[in-house]
Amino acid sequence: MSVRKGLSILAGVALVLAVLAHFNTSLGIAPYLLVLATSVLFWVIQATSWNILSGYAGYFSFGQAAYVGVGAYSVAVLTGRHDVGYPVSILVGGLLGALLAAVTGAVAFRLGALRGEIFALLTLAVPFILAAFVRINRDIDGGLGTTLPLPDFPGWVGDFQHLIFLLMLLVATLAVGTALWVQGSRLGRGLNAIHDNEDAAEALGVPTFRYKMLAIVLSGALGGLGGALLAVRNGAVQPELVFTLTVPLFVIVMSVLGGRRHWAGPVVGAAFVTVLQDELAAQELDQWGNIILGAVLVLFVVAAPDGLFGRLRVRPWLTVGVFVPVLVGLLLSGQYTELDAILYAMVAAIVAALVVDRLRPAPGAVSSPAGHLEPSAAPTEGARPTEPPATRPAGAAPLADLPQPAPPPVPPVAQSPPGELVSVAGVTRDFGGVRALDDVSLSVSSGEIVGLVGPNGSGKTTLVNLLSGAMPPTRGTIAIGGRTTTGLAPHRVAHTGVARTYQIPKPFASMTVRDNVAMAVMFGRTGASLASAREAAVRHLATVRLEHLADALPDALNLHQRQLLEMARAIAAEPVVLLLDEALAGLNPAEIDDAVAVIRRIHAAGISIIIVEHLLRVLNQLATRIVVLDRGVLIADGEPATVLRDPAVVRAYLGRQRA
Amino acid sequence: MTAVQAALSGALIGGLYALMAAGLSVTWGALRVINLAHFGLILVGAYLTYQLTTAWGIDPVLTLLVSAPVLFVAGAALQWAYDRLNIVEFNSLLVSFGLLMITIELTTQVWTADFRHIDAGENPYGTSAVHLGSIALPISRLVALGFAVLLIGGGHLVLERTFAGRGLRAFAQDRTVAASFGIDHRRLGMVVGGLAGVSAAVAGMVFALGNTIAPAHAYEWFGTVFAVVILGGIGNLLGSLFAGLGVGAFSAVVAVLWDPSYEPFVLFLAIILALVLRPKGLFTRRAAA
Amino acid sequence: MRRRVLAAFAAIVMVASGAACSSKQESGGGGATDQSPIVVGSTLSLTGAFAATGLIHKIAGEQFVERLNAAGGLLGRKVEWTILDDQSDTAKVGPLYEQLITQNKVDLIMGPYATPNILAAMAVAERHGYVLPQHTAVLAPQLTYPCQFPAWSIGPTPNQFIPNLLFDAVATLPTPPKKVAVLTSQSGSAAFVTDGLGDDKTGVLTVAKERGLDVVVDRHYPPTTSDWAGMAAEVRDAKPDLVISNSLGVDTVNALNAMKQLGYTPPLVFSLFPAPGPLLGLGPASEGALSVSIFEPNKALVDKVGGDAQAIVDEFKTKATAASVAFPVFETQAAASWNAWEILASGVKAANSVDNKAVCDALHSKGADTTFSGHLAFDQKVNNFWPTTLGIKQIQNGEWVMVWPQDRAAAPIKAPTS
Amino acid sequence: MLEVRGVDARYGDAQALWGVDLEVAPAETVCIVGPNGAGKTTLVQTIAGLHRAAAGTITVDGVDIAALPGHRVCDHGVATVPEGRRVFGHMTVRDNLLLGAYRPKARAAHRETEAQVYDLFPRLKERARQHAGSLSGGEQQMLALGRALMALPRLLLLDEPSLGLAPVIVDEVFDAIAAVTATGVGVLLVEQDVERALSAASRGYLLIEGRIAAAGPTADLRDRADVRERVLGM
Repeated sequence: MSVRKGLSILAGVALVLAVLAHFNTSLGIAPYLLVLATSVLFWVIQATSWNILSGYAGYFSFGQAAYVGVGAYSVAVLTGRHDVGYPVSILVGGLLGALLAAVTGAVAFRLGALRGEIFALLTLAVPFILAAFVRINRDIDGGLGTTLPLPDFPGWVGDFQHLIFLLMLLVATLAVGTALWVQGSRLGRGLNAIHDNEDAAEALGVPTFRYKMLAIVLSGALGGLGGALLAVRNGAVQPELVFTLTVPLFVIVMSVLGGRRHWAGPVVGAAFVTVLQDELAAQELDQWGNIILGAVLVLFVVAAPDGLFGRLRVRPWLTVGVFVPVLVGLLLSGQYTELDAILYAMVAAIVAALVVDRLRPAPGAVSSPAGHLEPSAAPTEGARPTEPPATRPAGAAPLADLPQPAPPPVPPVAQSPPGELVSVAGVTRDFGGVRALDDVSLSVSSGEIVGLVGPNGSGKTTLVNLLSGAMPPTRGTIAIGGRTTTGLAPHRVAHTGVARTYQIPKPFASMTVRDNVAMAVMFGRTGASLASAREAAVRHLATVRLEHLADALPDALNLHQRQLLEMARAIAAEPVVLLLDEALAGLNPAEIDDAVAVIRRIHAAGISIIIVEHLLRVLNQLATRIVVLDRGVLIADGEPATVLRDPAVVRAYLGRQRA
Repeated sequence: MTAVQAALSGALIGGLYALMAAGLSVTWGALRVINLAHFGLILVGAYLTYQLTTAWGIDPVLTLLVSAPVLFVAGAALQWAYDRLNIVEFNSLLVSFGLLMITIELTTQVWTADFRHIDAGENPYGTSAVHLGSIALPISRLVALGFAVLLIGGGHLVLERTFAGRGLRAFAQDRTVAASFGIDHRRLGMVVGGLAGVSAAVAGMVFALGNTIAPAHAYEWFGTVFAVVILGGIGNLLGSLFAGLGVGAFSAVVAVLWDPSYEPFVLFLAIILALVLRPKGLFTRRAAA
Repeated sequence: MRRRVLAAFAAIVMVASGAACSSKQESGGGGATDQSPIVVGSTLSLTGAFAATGLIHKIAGEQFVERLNAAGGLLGRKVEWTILDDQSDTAKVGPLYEQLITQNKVDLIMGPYATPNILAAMAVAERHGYVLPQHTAVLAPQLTYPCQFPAWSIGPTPNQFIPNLLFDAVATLPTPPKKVAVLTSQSGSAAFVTDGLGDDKTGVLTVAKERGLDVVVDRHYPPTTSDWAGMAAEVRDAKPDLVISNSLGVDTVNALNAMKQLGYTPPLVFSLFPAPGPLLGLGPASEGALSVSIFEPNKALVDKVGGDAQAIVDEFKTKATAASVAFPVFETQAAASWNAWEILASGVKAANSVDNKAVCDALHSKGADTTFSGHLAFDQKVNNFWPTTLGIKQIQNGEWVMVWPQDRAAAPIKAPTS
Repeated sequence: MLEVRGVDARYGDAQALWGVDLEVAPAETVCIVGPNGAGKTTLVQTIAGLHRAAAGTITVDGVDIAALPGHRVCDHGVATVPEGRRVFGHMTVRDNLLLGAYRPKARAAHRETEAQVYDLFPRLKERARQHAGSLSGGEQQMLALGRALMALPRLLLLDEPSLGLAPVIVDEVFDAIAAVTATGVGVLLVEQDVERALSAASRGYLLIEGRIAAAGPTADLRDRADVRERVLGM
């Protein structure tokens, strides 16, 4: 489904809801359903807002209350105290939410280390600070709270409840539409990649900082707008109302319960939790209400750890097939109110989906064998359920026995002028007190394959990290194709034509092999659309002969296949220079020969290569030059044969085994 | 002088923050479970102390003889359940939030939502103090610090010096390899969960010594305790002790020198600053990568 | 796949709405006859932070409804009370009142507990034109809805009234206090007594200065404060004659504890809105502490009120004890609850109808009769706040005793013992 | 000492090992070679108890350990040096070694064993108080070996000991393996550097698609056509 189609369906649904609400009296819809729907929409806004950053990009935030509070207090101060009109103050609420998010993001994302729980604590602190600020500042309300006047609105709207419903619906549609659009856009793909592996994403050319900033600002703006509407709905604002921990806790509960990787997850979660809570409150259960809510939460998270929506989506007909008859049945029985019926039907549908899921796991929902070593040694048979059997040579290891069709040539790269391609001048890199690289100078011309060798800890990987921009040198400069890359963000370095692989493969675990490669095409120098990137991806997969696994998830690949995937992803960025960091480690000789052939094909397409490798047999075959590092110092640079006879190299690196 | 008094009192109450944080920190660090239900255990610990003290006239500190075993079992049972159901990290946050809600409501059923307070007659620690010149060190806070040092220091020694401690640290880093050397993660996890329960019993007891108790308190502890856990470094016991003392003293001094209303403002700004400067926690040793 | 799900969603919406239409028509038929009960709806904080006091209002309200029905109900109809739990969450109050009015179709409503919740309920009441009797909102200037009726009047300008009341009371002591320490919770219902509200900056601080008192400590603390040692140390070192704790709940208890731990007991303490039980639990440390009250079940006061007062007070005690309320005494909170119910009942009787507009008008024109606060007349110019009956109470021999003003006191105010 | 008979292993529906038979005698180094994805690591994990065998028996000195959970297998004298070394980077070198002696029997003798390990790898003694994470790759491999030796194993499972190491270091590692074998320990070696593996071991097994395709003395294996084609790439 295209994003455009999704958006138009969303708009249609919103329109239907608006019409139903407008004519609720004549349609016989209880006014209270409107009230409840308004609550649901508020939580849909907040859960969706949270999900754009925390679900898509994986940056778990505890700070949702900050946006709600800023939005609500914008209305409280401007409308409640300074008689500014509601439309202006609501918009200001959204703007200030965005501004607050931008500041938070600028602090958090500038520092790469503020991830995971550290980011969560940072965001947890923000509402505390804002609440204290409101209480200190008597020009806001000093913590006393502010009451708001009843808004003026045209008569055709209906009564206040219609007004607030329509406003919430508008913002909720905006929020869900934004989430839907983001999910289908480059931004969404990028955020997904950040979620799976931020470093690899950046190295492939994803502007991670900009994307995270965009996500957090969208999240802040939507959260702020929702908070502003909360103030309008409640008619009064106090710090305890908005800057409370229950906001982030419930938002997290809703999004995670619903499912975080899809825009509809938070919508499902918000609707379910809000209706359930409301129903429990209406039953006059006192404490038992919260106990039931807690128990339902525990049960559903245990039963569907990756979110309810995922389970419902796998079996849409089962879901609808249970929901509708139960709903209709309960309503016709006359024993239940509409709300009871809706809730029980929702529960029935969820339980049905979960139970069926337990009995007969749906395809695509294979859980990885938890508690074991990563299944890199997973068998080649099975475990790739999405792959149609016909394309797999039965009973054969995928690589060794493949008939050898002429592999398609790597698309030629726009040849850079011959001459110096990579220039490293006087580069030093310190980690704390340890000098990992000491005044290294190196130059690579186009067309070369340079082997980088040295004992463990000699600085090879550090040099690769400096070349790819993953870290800046302490001193010295690096230039690619005559352009200085020192100080550029890694994705900018990638766009100058540098691609890399990782010693330990870092695939995007939630994407298929094809999409892993498509990411590199999308965010590479040419910046293709997803559709054309997927086509190109298949070509690159063919280069490394992984095309038969295009639909598999990386988890199902063995080590060799993962390393080939790394290479496919790297060449998909259409680099001029490719950095291979121990791309052959752990392969047996037959596989190494296969990988060497791949590397040669890549080189033949005009891509220069710097390869870190311990296997001298391979380097002897491949490299035009060998550079040796020892304890951060460049000790040899030249023809392979010459270098490997150098006594210093033999002493430091080769030992008794000669090439 | 007032500031010195405040800083000292604050640092002492930091012992309570550290006690509350220690159990949360160690289960998070070692077992990868963010156990919000820990706050519920602390609450139950406080109520058990209240109940035993007011009903039977037992010395509040001695109530640990009952509450510590009870909460050991509770903590171990929680860990058993998390492990059985394979619930880690953020899903554990949700599940334990559900359990926290249930715990809070159950304590409300038993003890009502009223504020409960151990009356002066039954609480010899409540209002007495050690006087050093014009500085007074309240006994209840000295108890807090004493238990914090004892429990956290002891825990630290166990982690550093014993085979079980090494086993736990190894398990925290790589459970598969640890298992291959004979570390039974189920049993060790339950022991750790149980000990976290014991720390909750102690924290609850200390809290009940010097404060009124109400079920809603469990939520109020979140901000400070999470700050202490993360500032100290997740899983770092000594770190949580120092972070607890630091947060206590720092907020008390801000309150006296400026105004109590600025305390959360300054404290949480300082926490953000600390995270920006030392994102791995203030008290984490710089381990070479 | 997505398309199918979206289609399913749309289908759900359509079916749900269709079903809603059909079922609605069945239930809409039964109109109210004269024999059907009058339903009053409200939320109370039965769980969460306000639950302790919420329970008191629940018991008092149920007791009132029981007595009312035993005496034949209202307009010859039984009265039913629907209580929903707002979980002490202000955000839930509004939607729950909307639910009561639009779904449960209650005839009348009663206010929830605590100022922020009452403000939230008032917004809904105003939208639907319902009469809102409320027991405990003290932020008088913000309660602007004309059909809101306070049951606990602390006057239209409590920020002026309370300091003056307090200072008048302590001025009668043999050695009136000269140095005061003021601790203020930054919450909606307490801070304005210290600092004033909006443009009116009158409060404890300004009144103290006018009267020539020396404010030696002035500290504001957030409602989330848990460590009182710093403030305690400051108060101790400033040696005030009177500590004014403009606080809620157990703040004063915690502050006094912290002072005690530093080896200090202030000579005289005033606590604005304490939770009644815990302060008594401090034993000798709280002897002589002052607070505000509209009613205490002191014998002198109960006798003065006369009528059913003693029976009401006793019955409440039995019910509250059974519900294991920590401090089962019919004092200010319960009396305010009783007042609120009597306001509602008076209005309905005077209007001879449950039409909210009529009830509101009747209350404006005729006022209400209450057991514990006498006849109330509501002045719309001051947000219906009636002349306050607020007094000062003091802990004497472990019991709260009304001590000021003299004409309503059960005993004279006592000087600090030290 | 080690006898594996008819072992199957599965990941969910997917079968990874099919009726594997092998044995290792004391003081013998046995290698397993085969293409990536053949199931070598699964086999090591199954023997180590980290993956449950779906069928078959695994006996160590006559005791069937196939059904034991991972943490009980080491009680029977089986120690593992996992692929990628996997030392505990945040613990000191000494703590890593002591962890190896976790099980009660090894714990009782940990002082003597520690001294023996330091004799074998003097560099570990120099670095005893350093964090393991700060060691070079070669040193980490020594540590992983030393850690396994602390468990007083009779059978040592080595998974890819040369992975990512400089040739000069690999020499040292294989010298150490030889020294360990000489003390009477049986070694089961999985190694991608097939030449090295075949020269270090006396016997070997060729594992292809989860089945033992060939077995015998390494000198014979080297000459087999399927070994040359499938793993040596000749």
